[in-house]
Amino acid sequence: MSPVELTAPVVAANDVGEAPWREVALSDDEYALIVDLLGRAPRPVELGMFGAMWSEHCGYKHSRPHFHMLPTEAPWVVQGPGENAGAVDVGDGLAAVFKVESHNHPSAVEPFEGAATGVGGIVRDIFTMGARPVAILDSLRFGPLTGGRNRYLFENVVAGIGGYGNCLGIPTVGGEIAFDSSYDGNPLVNAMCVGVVARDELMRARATGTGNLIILVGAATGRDGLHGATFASVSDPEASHRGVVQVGNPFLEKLLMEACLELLRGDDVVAMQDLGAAGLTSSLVECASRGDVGAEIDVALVPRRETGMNAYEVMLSESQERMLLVIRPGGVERVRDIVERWSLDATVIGRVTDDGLVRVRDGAESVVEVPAALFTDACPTYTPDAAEGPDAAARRAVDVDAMVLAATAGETATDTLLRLLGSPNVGSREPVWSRYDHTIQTSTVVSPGAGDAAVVRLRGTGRALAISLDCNARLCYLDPYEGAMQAVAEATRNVSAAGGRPLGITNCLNFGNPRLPAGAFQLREAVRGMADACRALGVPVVSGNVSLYNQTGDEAVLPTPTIGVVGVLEDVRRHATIRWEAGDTVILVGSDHVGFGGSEIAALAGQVAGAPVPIDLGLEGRVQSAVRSLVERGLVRTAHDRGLGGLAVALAEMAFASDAGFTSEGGLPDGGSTRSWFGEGPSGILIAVPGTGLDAVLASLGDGEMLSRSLGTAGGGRLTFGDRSVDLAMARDVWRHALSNTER
Amino acid sequence: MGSGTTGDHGSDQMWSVQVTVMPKPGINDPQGEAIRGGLRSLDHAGVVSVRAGKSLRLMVAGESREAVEREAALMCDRLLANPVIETYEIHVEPVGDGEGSG
Amino acid sequence: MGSGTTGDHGSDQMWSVQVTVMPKPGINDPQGEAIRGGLRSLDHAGVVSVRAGKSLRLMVAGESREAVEREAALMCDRLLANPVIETYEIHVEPVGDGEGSG
Amino acid sequence: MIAIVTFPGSNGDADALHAVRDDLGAPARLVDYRETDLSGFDAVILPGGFSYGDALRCGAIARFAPVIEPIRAFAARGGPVLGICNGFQILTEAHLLPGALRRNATLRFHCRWVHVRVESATTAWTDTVEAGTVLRLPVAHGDGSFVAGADVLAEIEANGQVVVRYCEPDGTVSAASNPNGSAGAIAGVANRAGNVVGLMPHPERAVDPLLGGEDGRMILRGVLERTHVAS
Ligand SMILES: Nc1ncnc2c1ncn2[C@@H]1O[C@H](COP(=O)(O)OP(=O)(O)O)[C@@H](O)[C@H]1O
Ligand SMILES: [Mg+2]
Repeated sequence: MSPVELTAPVVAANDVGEAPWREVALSDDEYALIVDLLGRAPRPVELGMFGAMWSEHCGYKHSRPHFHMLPTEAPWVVQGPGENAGAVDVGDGLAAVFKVESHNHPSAVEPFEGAATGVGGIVRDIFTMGARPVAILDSLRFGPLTGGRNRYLFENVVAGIGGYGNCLGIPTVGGEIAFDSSYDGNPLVNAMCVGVVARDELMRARATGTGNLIILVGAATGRDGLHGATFASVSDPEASHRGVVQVGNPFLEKLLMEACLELLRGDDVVAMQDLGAAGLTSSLVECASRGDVGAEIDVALVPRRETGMNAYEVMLSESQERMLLVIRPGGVERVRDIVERWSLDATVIGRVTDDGLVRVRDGAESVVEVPAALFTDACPTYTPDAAEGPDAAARRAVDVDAMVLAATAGETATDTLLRLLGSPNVGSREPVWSRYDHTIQTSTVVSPGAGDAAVVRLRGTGRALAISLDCNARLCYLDPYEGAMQAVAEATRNVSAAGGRPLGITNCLNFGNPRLPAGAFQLREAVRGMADACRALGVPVVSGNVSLYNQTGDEAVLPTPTIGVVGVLEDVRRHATIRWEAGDTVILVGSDHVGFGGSEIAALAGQVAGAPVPIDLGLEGRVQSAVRSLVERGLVRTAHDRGLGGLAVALAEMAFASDAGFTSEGGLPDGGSTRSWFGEGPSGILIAVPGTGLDAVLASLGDGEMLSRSLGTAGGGRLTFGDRSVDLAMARDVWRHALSNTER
Repeated sequence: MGSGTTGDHGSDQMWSVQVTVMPKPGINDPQGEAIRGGLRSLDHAGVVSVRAGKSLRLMVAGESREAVEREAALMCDRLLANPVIETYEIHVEPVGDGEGSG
Repeated sequence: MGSGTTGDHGSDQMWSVQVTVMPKPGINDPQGEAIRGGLRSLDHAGVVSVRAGKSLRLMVAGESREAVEREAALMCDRLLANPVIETYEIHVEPVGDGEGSG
Repeated sequence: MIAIVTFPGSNGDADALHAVRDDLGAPARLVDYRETDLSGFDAVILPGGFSYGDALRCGAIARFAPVIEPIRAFAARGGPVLGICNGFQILTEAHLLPGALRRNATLRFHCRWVHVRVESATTAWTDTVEAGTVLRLPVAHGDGSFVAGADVLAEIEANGQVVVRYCEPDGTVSAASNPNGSAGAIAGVANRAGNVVGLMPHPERAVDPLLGGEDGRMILRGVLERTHVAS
């Protein structure tokens, strides 16, 4: 059943009196389509289920039409998009299972619990596939820290992520943080989780086998987050927030995780699905429709935390820490024994049928009887007309060079550097990641702050995973196609710089209102850019998530396609960090083409403007493999990509991590101008090489006709750029307090 | 920032303010559930439910009980309680010679 | 594990038990100090001191107020309060028809 | 054979098992919190984690797990017991060790490497290390501020029950090197007999240079070598 293509949806009128479907954010046309497909009017619980399953969050109504562009295949892909998470083969018979997900709207309402339940949800997506979670990363975006509310959101989101992840005993090993006024009132909280499982033990969420039992395991059901999934689709989350805020219980999730992983070692479990947005509704429907079977449950059997809950509330409750299992009837006792040993309950609530229908009873009364496919495949999609915002071209045409040169006219290079190091978008992230347990599971080889990607060893093998989560949303704002390409390039570059070979990509599309032409344009162009970069760099997309309507009035957030990458290192010992040794020669490998379009220095000078330096994906691929090969062969142990703030900031970050300074020795095209030091641009990686290995490295780079330029020498107690220099310890102090000194 | 009603408290009476902040009814309360489980495993079978919250004891200078009660409510709305998931109760008693009972 | 006094609570009255656990005087209380700092930075200059502790609301079945008070004290001594660093207060009220005020 | 106890919510049990069994080669296995027979074991380790979700107080509920009384008896017989982080908190709640662990002075969870100075080389877990040795170990906790009444503190110091103290890399004790406001910069204490030790730093996370350091071996090796008998 192909999705029905509707024209433009009728925006839900505010008077819901005689149109109950508006209560669940369905448009009049969508309601008419449901009546047509059912051949009758939907009953109340059915309407609630349609409202949840046809929400933007679950139905991907405005994003699904673009997914065909994305490359999802490669010889090492074990599971592509369509399941709870994607999986890639990482050798030694193991698969890495991973995904990134957003919890933006709940975090705007209650930051601690919103972020905490975001971690809980993404971790469940991983162990529901039978994989042991080994790493969490988080990507966070807020309005400027000068605002009291933004500081409150920032502190509590970080506390929530740490509070949940630390309790689960899964190391939080990396991520990113960015600040921009477009995130005022619309923070972005994306959480990524990576797990590991034996390749042939990967569990799917496809209910099969008529008569198999449907079991609910974990927390009791309450009125948490009722309509959580739908409220993310209505443009103003505050106004429509009705549900009770979801409060997470990491202790219960730890028991649930261990119980599920133990259950999956036996063969009683046929399918497993976590309960996330839209709770029991979406997990029951997903299980049934993926397995082309039916499912019949009785909500009266569902254990409840509160009295007087009706069928509607039980089917749509978003209480956390619950799992749906499909098991063979003969396995009930074995399953119950394991679950109860972990102090949990397992309740049989129904069984698998073969008629493709989702049937829900409340005791004797039938309340739902709908073909599963109507909730999933029949969900309408929209491709409203897309057009770039009227001021986008003018924004790209702003003369940022003049703007920056004017702003830095009275400054020396080191004054400019100190200003950048003190900016919240550049300063040290230690105040954040030092609140996350990143040494639990004793496998973190490259910790947060130590390298461009986190490196986590695979115990019992000589291998390791390299993981990164990145996006420069400013470039996507100025040019969604170019920006999304560069987001994929930066995330894969970080993995390559650590010595890893990128295998798969997960992405979270955080965008504004897709019904507006500018929003529709940003979404389509970003997916197109992401697809082209994935294809050119040979890294398929294996999972992802979409969060739209991140908008207040007509100001949308910067279009933010966060890109998570998982790569593999054949030999964990052959990895690179950003630490150099005194005496090392520092070499820039790859492009030295930089500019101020969308740069941090331009933003500090006044606005996010100018055209980003365009990427040559061919060169990007060659630079990544050149540096990866040097690391794999043990010739290089230090590599750091040129990111926000340009070369000078990248060199300073390396110096801080090594407690050894840097002295420039010419080598820059225009003698060390503001542009060459602080300009930003893709496809540039700094490496540091001890004298003994220099010839072999230069020879290797020469063979690959790879542009490389020696910039200077590591060591000493100062950062010296041309004729200007600054004390290392003083500069590091400015950099260390960037996130806190805005606390007025 | 509105200034508190007790700007200058030279001559004011001292008050003991008991603020109790509890999770809203209906909101999941993992702490309370874990404590309930702990008590029942110690054979306190009569314990039907437990809700866990915060207890704050403040010493506040103020002109009158009403002024201090108003200020305490302002403090709860602004900082001490999270209105999204918590409710609060305030109990004010004079301190010093006129110390009320309880 | 000693057995609780309210084993069978079929016919028993339901009681609301308020347990307040506070840090012992003299023991450092970083949470109380942080809250005090926060309130003063919001211009609540009248706040002299803050102590932060736990508030536990239990629903307990029991024959009499005294029996429930005795059991609550036992629960505090064994679990709810750590005598090294905390003190506790208990307040018991009947629930249901005979609901006392306050 | 070493027993590593798993409470509901423990998350450092697997790490302790890998360190003791795989990295240090001593026989060890996980033991459920409902186990009541510890007769076959030479040492007991209570690992890190968030037993019972740290509800009420860290370790407050775990203290009543069935395995605690057998551990008390095992300790009374002089058996070596090591509580790491949450394990240390459980041992204080069970009154097998003096004092209590309260919220960090910064009110925040901290995960980083610290230095500690070995103060007592006579406990079962430090008798192969020289007093004054400085070890570099990772900490990861939110409730690690050691506190006790003035009398108890004085007693602990006088009896040499302070096992390790937070310090600078050169061994000097300073405010800056104290990550959580612990009284006397105390990072670990022992009972009077010296066979029961509690540590906030994680020795099991410091047994492999690939992961940042191996000073944790110096805490674990003493007991493990003595139990490394054919079993
Ligand atoms: N929200 C976060 N959670 C955990 N680690 C983070 C977070 N933000 C940044 N980090 C870590 O801090 C270090 C510096 O961050 P960033 O400046 O983004 O690095 P880079 O410049 O290499 O992209 C990196 O190791 C990154 O993984
Ligand atoms: Mg980054």
